[in-house]
Amino acid sequence: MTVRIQIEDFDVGLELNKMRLANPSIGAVASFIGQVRDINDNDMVSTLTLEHYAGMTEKSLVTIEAEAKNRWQIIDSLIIHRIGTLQPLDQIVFVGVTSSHRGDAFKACEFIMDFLKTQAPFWKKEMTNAGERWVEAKLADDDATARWNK
Amino acid sequence: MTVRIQIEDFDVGLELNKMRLANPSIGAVASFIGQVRDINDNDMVSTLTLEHYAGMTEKSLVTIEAEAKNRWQIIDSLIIHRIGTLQPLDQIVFVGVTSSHRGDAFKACEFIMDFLKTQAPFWKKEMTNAGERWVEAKLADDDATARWNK
Amino acid sequence: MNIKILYFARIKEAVNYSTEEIELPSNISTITALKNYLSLRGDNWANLFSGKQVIRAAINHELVDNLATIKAGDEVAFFPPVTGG
Amino acid sequence: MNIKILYFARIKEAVNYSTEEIELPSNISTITALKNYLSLRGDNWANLFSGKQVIRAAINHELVDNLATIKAGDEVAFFPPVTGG
Repeated sequence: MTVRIQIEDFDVGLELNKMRLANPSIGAVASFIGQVRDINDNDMVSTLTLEHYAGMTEKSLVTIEAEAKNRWQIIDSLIIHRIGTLQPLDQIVFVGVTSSHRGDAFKACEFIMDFLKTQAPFWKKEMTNAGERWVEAKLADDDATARWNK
Repeated sequence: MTVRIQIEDFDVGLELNKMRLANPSIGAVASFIGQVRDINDNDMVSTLTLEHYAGMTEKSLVTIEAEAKNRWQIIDSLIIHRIGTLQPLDQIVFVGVTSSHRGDAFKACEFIMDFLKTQAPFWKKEMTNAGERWVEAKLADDDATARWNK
Repeated sequence: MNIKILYFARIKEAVNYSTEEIELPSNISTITALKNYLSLRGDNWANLFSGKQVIRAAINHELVDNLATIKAGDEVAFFPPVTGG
Repeated sequence: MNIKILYFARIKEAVNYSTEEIELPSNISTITALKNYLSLRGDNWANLFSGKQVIRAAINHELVDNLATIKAGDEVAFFPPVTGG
């Protein structure tokens, strides 16, 4: 149950190895990497800048991890989210979940990503060939969050 | 759309980096690692030996990947499965899926794992403190496969 | 009462403020009342809080709705729908 | 007709065979008929194919059911439910 907000890049191989070797009852590791795409809404993206609400971000992500742990049998989870200015192919976010069983690991990992997308206070501004603009929130992300309602 | 059956271990960080950097329209990478647990059915596991049906294994995994690509918008997928004798904490299987969007990547990755579990011809024999025994197939895995029926 | 207000992203740019501490009149005790109070500052503020665009509010790092109560010493934040991940 | 038969895992151990090529009588043309034919080899074979345990069959690397037709040159495989991953 760890949250890291950082400017620097992260090493997914290193993080996954640390997570999976932490406990011999781990049988399953589900993980997700989000990265900057070169094209968004049909325009070429040159940079993406991430702003966040320090303090609230960490609190909201810890709450999401706790809810995932409450719903599924997971052993540990890790969320890393970058802030600052990124370029296409740069990593933005990593979510890793360990569990004895794959179903729990997969569900918890997707749950954390869906809630991170709609609850954690990050905002993206992109510089494109059509100018600088704030990325708009997507209804599809609200729908993805809503389907987890018990 | 790659399948590798091998005795050697694999480097998840390397594989994920290659996959995510292959195409700048990739925004999402979902992945799964399965590893040997120290305890199965209440007995301590010392080794796990994987046998497979060479030829049919590759064919069945390629078919599963093709079906995933048919159902979701994915850019690429990679399945690595080890054979031979492994120990607790050893990696058994890796599945990685790249896509523009996370929902497709998550679903395709979990779909591939669920079908691999019930369709690909691998068999596990474990050496435990209670003796050597073949691992029994689980009904829960059949259920996990069945829920994908359209 | 004294509160702190934070603005983020598009909203920070619209009002050209990121953080302020203000002394609120005692009758301003909900998010709605605070939005109406801030709208008196000028057209850009009034336009921002007119309801035409979705604005989220948080009190002390928790998402809240418009009826939430503000207390002395609270940290209130206004921001657009989030777009992380 | 001539076919190849492969046995895996628990089944390979039960019959003590991993691969064989055999000449089938012309009336043996389905998986069920092949199982019955092999059961004549002795108790361990009869017991294996008695239906008490689940046995999967494949022809030329494709999972098939008991009614599937066997042709000359086919590679038939018998194995327990799979447990990879």
